[in-house]
Amino acid sequence: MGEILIQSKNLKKYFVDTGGWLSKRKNTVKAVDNVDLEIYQHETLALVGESGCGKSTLARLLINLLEPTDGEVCYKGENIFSLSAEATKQFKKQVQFIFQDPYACLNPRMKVSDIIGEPLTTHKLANGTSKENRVEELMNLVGLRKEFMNRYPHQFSGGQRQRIGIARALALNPELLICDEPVSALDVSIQSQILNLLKDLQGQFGLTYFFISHNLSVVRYMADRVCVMFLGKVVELGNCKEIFEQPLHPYTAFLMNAAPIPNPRLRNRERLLLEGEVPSPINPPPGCSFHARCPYVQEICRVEEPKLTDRGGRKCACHFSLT
Amino acid sequence: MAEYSAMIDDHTIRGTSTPEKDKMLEVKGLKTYFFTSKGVIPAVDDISFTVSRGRILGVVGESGCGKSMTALSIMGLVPPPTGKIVAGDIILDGKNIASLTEKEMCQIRGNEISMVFQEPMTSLNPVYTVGKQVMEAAILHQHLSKAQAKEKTLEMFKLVGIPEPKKRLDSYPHQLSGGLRQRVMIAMALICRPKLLIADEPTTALDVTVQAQILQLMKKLQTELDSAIVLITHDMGVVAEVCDDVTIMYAGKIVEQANVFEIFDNCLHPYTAGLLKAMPAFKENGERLYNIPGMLPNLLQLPKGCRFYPRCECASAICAEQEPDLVEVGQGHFVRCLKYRG
Amino acid sequence: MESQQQAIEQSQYLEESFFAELIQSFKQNKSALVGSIVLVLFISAAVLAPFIAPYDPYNVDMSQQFQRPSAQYLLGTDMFGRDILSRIIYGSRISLVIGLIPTLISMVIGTILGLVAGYYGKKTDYIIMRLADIVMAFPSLLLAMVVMYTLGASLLNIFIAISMVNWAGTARVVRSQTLVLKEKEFVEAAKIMGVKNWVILLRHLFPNCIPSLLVLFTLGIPDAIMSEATLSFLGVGVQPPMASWGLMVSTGKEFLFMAPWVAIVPGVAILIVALAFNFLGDGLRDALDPYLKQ
Amino acid sequence: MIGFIVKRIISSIPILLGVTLLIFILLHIVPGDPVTLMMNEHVDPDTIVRVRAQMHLDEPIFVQYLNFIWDALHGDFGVSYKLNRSVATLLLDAFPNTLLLAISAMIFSWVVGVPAGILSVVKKYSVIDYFFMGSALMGVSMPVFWSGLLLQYIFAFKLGWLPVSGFNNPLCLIMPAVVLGWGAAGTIARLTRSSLLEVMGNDYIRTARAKGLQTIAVLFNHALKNSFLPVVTVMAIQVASMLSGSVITETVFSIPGIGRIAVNAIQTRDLPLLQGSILFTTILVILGNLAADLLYFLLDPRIKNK
Repeated sequence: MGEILIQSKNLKKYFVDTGGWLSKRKNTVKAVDNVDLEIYQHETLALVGESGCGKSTLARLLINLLEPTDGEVCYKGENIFSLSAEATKQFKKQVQFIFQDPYACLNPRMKVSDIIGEPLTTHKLANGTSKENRVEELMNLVGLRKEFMNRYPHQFSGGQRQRIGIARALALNPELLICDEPVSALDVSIQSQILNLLKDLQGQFGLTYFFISHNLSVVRYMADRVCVMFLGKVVELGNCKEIFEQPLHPYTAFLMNAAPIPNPRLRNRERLLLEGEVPSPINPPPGCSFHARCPYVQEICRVEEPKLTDRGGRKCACHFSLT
Repeated sequence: MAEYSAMIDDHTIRGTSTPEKDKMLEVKGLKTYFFTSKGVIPAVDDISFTVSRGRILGVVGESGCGKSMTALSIMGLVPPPTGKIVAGDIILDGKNIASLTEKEMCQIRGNEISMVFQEPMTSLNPVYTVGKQVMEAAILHQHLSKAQAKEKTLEMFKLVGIPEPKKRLDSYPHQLSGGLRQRVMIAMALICRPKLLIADEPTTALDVTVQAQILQLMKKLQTELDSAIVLITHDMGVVAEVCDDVTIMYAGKIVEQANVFEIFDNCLHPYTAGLLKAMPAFKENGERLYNIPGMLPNLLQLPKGCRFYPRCECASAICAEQEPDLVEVGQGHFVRCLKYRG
Repeated sequence: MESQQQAIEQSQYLEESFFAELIQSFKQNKSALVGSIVLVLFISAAVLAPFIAPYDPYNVDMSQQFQRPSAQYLLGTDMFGRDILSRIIYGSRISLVIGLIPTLISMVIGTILGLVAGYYGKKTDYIIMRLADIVMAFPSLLLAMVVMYTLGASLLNIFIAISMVNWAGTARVVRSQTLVLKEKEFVEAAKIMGVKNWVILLRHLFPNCIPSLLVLFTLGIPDAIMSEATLSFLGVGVQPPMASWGLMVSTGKEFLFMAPWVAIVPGVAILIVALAFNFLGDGLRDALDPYLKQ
Repeated sequence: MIGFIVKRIISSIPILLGVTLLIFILLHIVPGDPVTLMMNEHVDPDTIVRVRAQMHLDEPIFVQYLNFIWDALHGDFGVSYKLNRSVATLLLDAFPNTLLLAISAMIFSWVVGVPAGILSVVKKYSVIDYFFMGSALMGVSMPVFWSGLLLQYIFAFKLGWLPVSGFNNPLCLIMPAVVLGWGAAGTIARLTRSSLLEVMGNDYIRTARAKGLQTIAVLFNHALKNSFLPVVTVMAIQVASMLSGSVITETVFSIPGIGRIAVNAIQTRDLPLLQGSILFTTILVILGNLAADLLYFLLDPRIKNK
């Protein structure tokens, strides 16, 4: 494993809704609660979890799009929230983002060449012919024909739009790409094209991916390491293969178990299904956040919050262990 | 932890031949076109299939392949004025419902056929309680009194596994989670014990753990209610979990049709094969995924010949010229590809 | 294989540009087409007034007082024997100017304030929106009347009065659009790249507001024309002897039962022009619908 | 619920203060001295100074404003320069007339506008639809003062069915109410139509149809309540435009209401009267907006249960 590229330390993001003045209500959503995470150079770290678990918030904290309530994010050892203006500019060149919705992530009023070229003009790296050349190069890289340069986003299909988004993200030669559900809005046949493209680009440029997805088979295919989140907390973190084959945290196990398997002969397998719904992240109960749904719950789980501890090369936040 | 038992349960593999009396729904040569200012869009183009009592048919395809429009055509809900069913028979339990008037169709909808939609968040009316919305169908079709309908709704809520069903009757949709709303939708669809249930991507908008619950519920209800289910999905994983028969659609046409084991073990159409090969679930990390090159064709400008040929790896010159027919290659296994024309 | 693929890719999603689509949709919308034609006539009348008006609009000739519409005076004459048609043609200049300039001014003010309020939020938003609330809470006609009362009746003051009242509506619409747009991922993408805030406002948010601004502008013009006519009718707008349509109705109302055409005809002019703008605005709204809802 | 109402009322206060301040500033930057305007030209300067002091016009403008607010809170809006009567009495005398006119116009606009909008949806793209939408657009495009004159000419002069003007029998109310309500009816009809059409495109409408409800039942049971939210808001805001629009209607039909007082006050440069009548109308408008919010709150359970 390479060097640590980016690292979060005790990172917290709470959203407080006081309901305005004259209201006694005070809701705190602990979207990201005390997350310690490191991403190594050239690896793909996948983040899985269900809706509302704080995946997107965490991604937006890592890229300095949101201010944390507490904690820090260190990029190459420096806290990104206390950088000078110049250093922030450098940071913004090195970390880029790929969005979930290929329709909302491109400005419908801009031409493709302007969309892909915007990072270049913003950082004054190219203009005129040099910009055009670079845009052509990038379009070629992601498999778009350069004749499409003067078209508007609505003239493209979902998959092509996602390619435009990737080209834009690559324009500044970043080191880290944060991919927020990059294929979940795409059709199956297009999904595989984009996943292959992402793999190719990683090999070609030595990129590091922080890959967010709720699709477990995509994660299994893409990731080196996996991080499982539940209600704003990391519950398990470790090598992808190990986590899939031998989950330690009960929530991870349920998650893996719930995913449909594309083999009709396995349909009557014995499976454990979680009861109830994904709990609301508003005012979570004390103790382990999973205790209300956990079938192995013990007294201690209701009182004491489990720490994320090392379990033979992996980390797990459970008072017990499934093995 | 749960071991995946690779056992084949005998009773899950049922015969493929369908006795006439068990045919619940038969769609024959259905064509639904959209007449827009830019041209005619053949959204559903000559679709035929059969669903039997107690079985789940999976209709699979990517966005724009016409699977949802097939469902709406069966329901008689093709959006006017541009959309129109131009040909075909829809035979429900021996009665052709394609020729019914709107008024007659209203007595079938929600009563003999009902439907569950993809977005549980937007499919319930935000200004009425869910109890009221579920009761409505029972009052309409079974002419129950309000109290009886309420009783029945409560019963349905219990059946679909809604916790605290009594309290939930008076909840508004925004007070429920996505999973609960989808259960409400299912209760609403099943309250009149329909002969046919159409579920259009019922789990796509839900989380994985909730999706598993809903699929489990559908399987349970299918055995209990003995109705036929058409499940529309893009996810082969979901198909493998619950469907008995599978119909694969591409650009408005059926390209392959067989029972679920045939599809997974022995698929014949290059598109079906491509769909399966493109799934990352079958690949180890590091292996390259299979790509179906290109993208879905524009239905306004369909290629001559086979609709899949521009993306097909096995295409030969004739594929660009001649449109293949759907032919039966094995018992109950149909393929639309010139490779198999006999 | 490769060429086949290119063939589909090129044929697909080749929709026309924004304006080509607009024209296409206008061709199918007859009322919008009629509206546009009427407006072209109206604008040419205003521009070419001295060349097409049959008489001098200010020429008093008491011998020709209250002539019914005839071949000589197509729309009759008023109490001073002035030709009503000529006065209407000259009056179109006032209506055109009043329709365009204050609407434009209030759109510019409203757009800037709406963008800023929506994008920066918090206190800025609060202050701007309360100001808009205050203006909106005013009965707009009374506010305009007060402005005219204070500053005196003149064309410039009508501009001020109408602009002061109308910016708030635009600001509200632009703000609510900005609130939706700024949550869009393309704005996030720009922030991630390090694009400056004012560049985001200018390059990403403003262009996406243009379709609704276009609709607002078209529908704001007849409102402004109507406001001027109303103010003039009440005697606090354009002053005689200038030919304003509202003023013509006002002076004609004294002779309503004797010579109805004096009061009725200028009103028909207002109605036709307002109707034409409304047709056009509705047509634009329908045509731009996909852009308004994105 | 009560908390919500209290909150809304409290949040109207800054608006009211802003409005009064704006009126006050606007009216007090008038060139020329109100007292000179009010008095005869031949009054000796001493009297002018005395009257100025009596009316507190010699104090700084901010103090004048505070005085004005303080008095207004006690129901004292000053004395009219020209009519020499308390502004409050003048307004209270005129208010019932304006209210009667506005209510009749409102009833007219609802009774005509809402069914027209619904019918246009039921018979979408038919002759009925085009007729209603055409008339609605006419209503929006017609200047009130002109349509008033037109009706007077046709129904009073030519046909002799209705009195030309005045306010002494119920027949007098018909024309002003129609004139004032027509534009509002047009807006309501157009909004009802577009809002209904938009709601009809929602997923839950498809659900209702899938349940087997007929189109009419879907429209009335499922779409109407939802589509009414924006319509109700606009209706309440229209109360405002009717109260200010009544200025013209009252002028054309010689109805002794608030609007005519305001116009007279402007024409005679009667400052306290103008100030009072605008403030009065504005309060009514703010109350209208408040009512809209409350109605919205009652109709939409998503807000109520938040």
